[in-house]
Amino acid sequence: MSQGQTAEEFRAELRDWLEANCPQEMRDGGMTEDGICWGGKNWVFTSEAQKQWLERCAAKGYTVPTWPKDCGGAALNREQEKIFTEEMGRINARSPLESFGIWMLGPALLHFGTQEQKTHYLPPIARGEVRWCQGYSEPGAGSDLANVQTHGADKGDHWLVNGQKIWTSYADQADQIFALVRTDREAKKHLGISFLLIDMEDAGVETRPIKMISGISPFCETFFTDVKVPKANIVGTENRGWDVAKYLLTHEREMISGGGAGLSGGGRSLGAVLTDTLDTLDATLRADAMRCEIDALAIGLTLERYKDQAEAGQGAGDASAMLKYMGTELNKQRHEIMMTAGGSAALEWDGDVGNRAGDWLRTKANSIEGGTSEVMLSIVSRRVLGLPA
Amino acid sequence: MSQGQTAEEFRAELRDWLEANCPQEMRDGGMTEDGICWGGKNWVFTSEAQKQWLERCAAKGYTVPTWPKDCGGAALNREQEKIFTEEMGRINARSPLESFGIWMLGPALLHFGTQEQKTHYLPPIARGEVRWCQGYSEPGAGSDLANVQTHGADKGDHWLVNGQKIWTSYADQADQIFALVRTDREAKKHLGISFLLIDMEDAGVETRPIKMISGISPFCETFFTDVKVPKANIVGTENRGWDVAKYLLTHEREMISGGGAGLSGGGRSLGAVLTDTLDTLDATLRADAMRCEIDALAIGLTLERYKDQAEAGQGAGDASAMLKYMGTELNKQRHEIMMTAGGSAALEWDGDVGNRAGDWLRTKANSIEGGTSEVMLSIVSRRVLGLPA
Amino acid sequence: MSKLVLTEEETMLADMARGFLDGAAPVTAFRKLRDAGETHDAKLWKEMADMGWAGVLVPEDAGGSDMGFAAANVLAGEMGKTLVMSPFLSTAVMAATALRQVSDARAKDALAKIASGDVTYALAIDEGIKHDPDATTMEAKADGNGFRLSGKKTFVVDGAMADRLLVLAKTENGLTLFDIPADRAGIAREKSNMIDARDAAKIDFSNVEATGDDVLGQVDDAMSVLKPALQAGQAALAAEMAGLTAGAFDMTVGYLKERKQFGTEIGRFQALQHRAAHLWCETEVTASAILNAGRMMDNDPENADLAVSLAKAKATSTAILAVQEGVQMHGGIGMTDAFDMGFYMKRARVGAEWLGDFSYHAEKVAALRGF
Amino acid sequence: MSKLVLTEEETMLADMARGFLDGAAPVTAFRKLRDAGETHDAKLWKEMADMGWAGVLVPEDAGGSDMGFAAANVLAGEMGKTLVMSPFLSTAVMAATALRQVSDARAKDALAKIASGDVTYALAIDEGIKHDPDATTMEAKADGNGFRLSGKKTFVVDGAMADRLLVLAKTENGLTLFDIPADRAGIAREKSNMIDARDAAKIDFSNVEATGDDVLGQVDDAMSVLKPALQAGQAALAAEMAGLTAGAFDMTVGYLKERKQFGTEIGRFQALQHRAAHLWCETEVTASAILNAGRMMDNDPENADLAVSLAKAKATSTAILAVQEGVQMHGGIGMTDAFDMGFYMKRARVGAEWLGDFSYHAEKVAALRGF
Repeated sequence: MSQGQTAEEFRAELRDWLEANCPQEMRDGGMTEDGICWGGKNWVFTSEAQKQWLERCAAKGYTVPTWPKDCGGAALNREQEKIFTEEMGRINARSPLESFGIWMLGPALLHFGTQEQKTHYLPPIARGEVRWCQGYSEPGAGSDLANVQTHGADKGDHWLVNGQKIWTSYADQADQIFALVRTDREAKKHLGISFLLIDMEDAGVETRPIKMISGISPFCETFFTDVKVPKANIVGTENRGWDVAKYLLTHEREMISGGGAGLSGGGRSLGAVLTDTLDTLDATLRADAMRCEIDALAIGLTLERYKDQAEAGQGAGDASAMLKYMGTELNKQRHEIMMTAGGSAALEWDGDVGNRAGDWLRTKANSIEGGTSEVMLSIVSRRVLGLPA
Repeated sequence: MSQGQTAEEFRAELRDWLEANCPQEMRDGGMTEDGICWGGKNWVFTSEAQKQWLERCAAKGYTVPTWPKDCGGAALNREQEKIFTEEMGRINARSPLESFGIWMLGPALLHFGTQEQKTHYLPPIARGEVRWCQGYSEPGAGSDLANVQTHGADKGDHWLVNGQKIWTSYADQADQIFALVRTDREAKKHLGISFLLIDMEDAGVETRPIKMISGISPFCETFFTDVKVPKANIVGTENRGWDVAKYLLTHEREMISGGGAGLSGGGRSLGAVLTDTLDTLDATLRADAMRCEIDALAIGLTLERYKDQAEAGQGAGDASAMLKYMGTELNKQRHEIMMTAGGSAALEWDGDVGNRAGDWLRTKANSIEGGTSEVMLSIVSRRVLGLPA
Repeated sequence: MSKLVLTEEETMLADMARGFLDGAAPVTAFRKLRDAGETHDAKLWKEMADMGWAGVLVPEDAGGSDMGFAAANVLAGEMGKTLVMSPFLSTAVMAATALRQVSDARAKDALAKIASGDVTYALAIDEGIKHDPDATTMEAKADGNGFRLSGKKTFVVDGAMADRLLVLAKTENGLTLFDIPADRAGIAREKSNMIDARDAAKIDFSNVEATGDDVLGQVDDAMSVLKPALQAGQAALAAEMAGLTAGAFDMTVGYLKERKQFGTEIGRFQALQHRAAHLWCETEVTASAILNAGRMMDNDPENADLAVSLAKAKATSTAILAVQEGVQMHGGIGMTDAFDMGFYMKRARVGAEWLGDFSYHAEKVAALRGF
Repeated sequence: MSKLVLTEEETMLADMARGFLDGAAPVTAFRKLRDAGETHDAKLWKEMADMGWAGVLVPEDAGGSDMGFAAANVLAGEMGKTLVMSPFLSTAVMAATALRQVSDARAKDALAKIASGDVTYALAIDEGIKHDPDATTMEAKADGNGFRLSGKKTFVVDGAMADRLLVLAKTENGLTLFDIPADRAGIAREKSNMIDARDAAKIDFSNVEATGDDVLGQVDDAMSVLKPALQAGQAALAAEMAGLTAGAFDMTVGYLKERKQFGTEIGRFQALQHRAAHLWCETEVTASAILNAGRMMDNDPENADLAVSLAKAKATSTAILAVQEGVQMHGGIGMTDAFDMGFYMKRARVGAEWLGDFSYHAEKVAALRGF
């Protein structure tokens, strides 16, 4: 695909490529927990097709289609990205790779990283060779993310890091962690934090999964004991890591808002999902499903609108809190409705309607992780509406 | 009816009396704004039947069935009162008399008044001869009811009252007003207020109706300019009027919570009201109606439960805030649903479905007057749940 | 598909409209009309026509500005903010869209008169208390070369003042849409006393004559003309309600910042903050649905059904929430007639009902989404 | 009708139950059973039987304590608070109520065994994913003097451990209820892996023999026996859910008072205060509905339908709200398996579904209220 290509030329070429390269088994749209390819050194492909699909996409830059080419992407513009999403959706293709590297660290490095950091860290992410996790929250801090106690003592060429993180998603399977570390204890809360990159195999890094109510352990506690982190492993400026974190939180919000509910890319109608298991829907269930469907469509359009605005140079800024709040609350509601429609079959772990209960319980974390709904509403209240704090 | 009567004897006797004495025209259950008899010196009966019904009930003490006999009541106990409500409901009888004297001043005098005050003020209320209104709120104070600026200067045998009240219901038609007046400007906010009884015909009392969004003017502004109020006209102790007001607010809450929604005494099913005008209800409308009906029944039972508890000596106390909040929010919702069911006919003032729009707009004040829903929730939060202020 | 951002032209149009309406038609102007019992401001409508608003959907060769549906929605939104009373929706949006479906000289002439502001229209569609064009029972009996119309229509918005009526009636093999003058013999109009203080009428048709020329489009095929018109109206009404929501919301947030109680601004109370923030989120989401409806109608009108019903349903629920919160957060003052919030609440209720209520459009969304 | 206040006896019963359960069956006991994969605590059930709980609805002449439905609800409520695992609902409430409808020696004997804690029961009613006894398709074919039962039942609560089953099946002219031992030839039970860690089973009946003596009540007339039993179960389940709600709510309010963030107790944040207060209001209103259901069943069982469906519907919506708020207000910790709130959320979901969900009972309320 060349810069001079028209949209329709791009679409035709892409369609041909997908037809030739996307394995049949990867055309089930599977975005269940089991269908996702997370990549990383320890990754075990669930099938040869999954491996092939990742490799072929990575070669074209299609795991991170909007990233620059020297960072492993395909440098698609917004219009091409829309076409890419549409064409992937048309054949129901699975995403070739998902990861915190793609969602979180990538955007941070693209914005704050040096050119050297970009070309060093991003291509392995794009190829699914290195899996990252996020180290923000700490025990007891909850929504107060800037309340960072993990400390990095300045030792000249490195920081000596001690402390503990919690809710580090899949830390037990990750190769690297990006973490907020307090590097100046004298400064004000938000001004003494640095954004550091740490290898999970470094001496002194330990991790322990946390079992959740859904029965799985997507989160861990991660402990740092005298871990040496080279000075080069910082993103952005020393003690200004909060800027990076804030920027990333915005990304995370948009991701969580749409991801779970399958809002971008024309997710399946809730009503259609319900009528899979029930012949008729009672008035209250049908009414709930209609309201939820209306909200899902409107929120999905809002995600699109914000992306279009971003391309037009208007960042979402604090309004991303709205996306996060609305998307996650909707997703919780959607799963409540699906549980009701699933009846007694949904009350079993891995019953006749799959792991519906596990998925339902998983959604309860949506409005907590990445900033609670209450924090999102406070952000809107103060920063968007200008109400007094 | 004698003290020794059994419940069934009382019921039989009452049924006979109602059969003989309740005029046919008064058996339409009419609790619309037009059907209510408010009494007072200026009252114009809408029919001879209305007058007869009031007089006959007053003679038996049935306008205030639970009040003592020397105060104009029938001294019914809780069991008899339930039977009274049931039998009135059975023949769909209108209430013979409604007034702020019955709802508000009566309970206050029965609790805080001297024996002389009780026998002086209460019988005329019971007979519908004197109509009272309430002077609590002041301009700008809003929910902060204790923020009383209306001042009573001590002049030995009387107070000289100056100031302004707002939201004085039907003050333009009332004969007397019970008002909160600041009688000690030095004391703390809640400790310098007295509860005074003032004649609306006194020199210096003026009143002006406020037109509401529903098109009617049930409220007024009331102005006091050098009004002389005799020292005898105080309920309770000087400067402790807030105790009386608080006690009355509890009564008001219970009244507002149940009154509008017709919750006590088996109000008509919302669904049945809706199917008067629509053959079938859409899923969302039917679901809303079902939820509202369930809440109405449960809140109605809660009113009953609290009355039963009161008889057993357990006052509702701060929990009355719950009744007020739940009842008024329900009533607003109920009228939203009725507006939807009324379609375009409900969008006209006095259209084919009566004054449904006016009633709907009137309900919007329910969650503001007598303490807003927000104040009610704060009361529950602090005083019932003990959350920190 | 075009992007879900306002174009530069649309932003300019909105700014221009706001500037004009703040001067010519603020809420105080609405109050004056209401107090005087007036339901139409002829001078204002003429000015709007001069600015090209009456002809927003009229082709340029018929003297219109032909700005498209998204632009019409922008104008409707700005009018909504200050409760502007005008025949914009019935005439400039719905009648014009209906007439555009027909390419004959008569229709072109009618469009020209709409664009110039010389003729106003009302749609006489509904007969029962709920919007339901398919349930039409009014008959247009064949009579020689023409028809005789008999029956009753209700909730005809702008029906008391309109010069012409688009009337939906049953003919032998379907429904037919007639375009007739409102003063034709046999038509009796009774103005309803509406809570939003606007024009709506009950209209009685008693053996009213209509010729074949009065038929708009084809006999027995009203919907190919009427359906696009109703969709345009539904989307513009959704936009108006979003404007109304914005108006009520701005008043409310302003009040939260300024009103003091218990010694502090009430906007400092977190419970109110979160409710206001939630409401703002709903308005943002609603805005997307409305923008999308305009884009779909302009670019892919055949497939705009879902977008339009989504917009109307979402705008309705958001507006109802906004006025409820508006009144409650203002407390007693919000309940008084002297304060404007009540106007917003009443208009929101009428807007919620007109051209299909929440349930009506939610059912359409459900059907289009397969349940 | 009796008053809507707890009697002195009921208050004492509640206090006594609380005292016992806090010692014998706190949530930690539930966790232990869950971790061990156990779904029944035989020792605990024996102790409950000794206290008269297993016989709460068994007549005194059959060795029961015969305390009535309101008392059964009190016990269910206390069990709900600490998520007590027991066959109380299936055996002591539903099976006992069914058996009481039949006055023969066999039923009396069965009741005595329930009261003594020697026999447990499960109700094999539902076949589809939603509660719907009327939709029973399982057949009991006449075979000589008896029947042959074939078909599948699902969501049979306590079905894996119960000694006996009450089985609903189609006979020639209606539905019939059978009371048979769970180990009879042809019965295959498969324990389901339930989210609330309790006993529920899928049961396959393959040509299972049943004699005329196994019929509970009359052939073709299951409902006169089953309906009161289901009602008793629905009311007691509503009471259990209200108890569960209270348990979750108390944890949540406690957390609001103790947990600090941004330098202060989170219970100081007004938005959380108002949500907690609203939830408390809902629990109060729910309590009235449950008390009323008990009173109606004890005093006017023929007319208890509305009261029971009201209680189950309201208890369901309140419990769902309570656990949602419980998890959200606890934040991340509330999502961990190590914390108890998740147990409440999962049990609330199962309680919501069992014996008719919100919609099921809302439809019943609507029907009884004329719409």
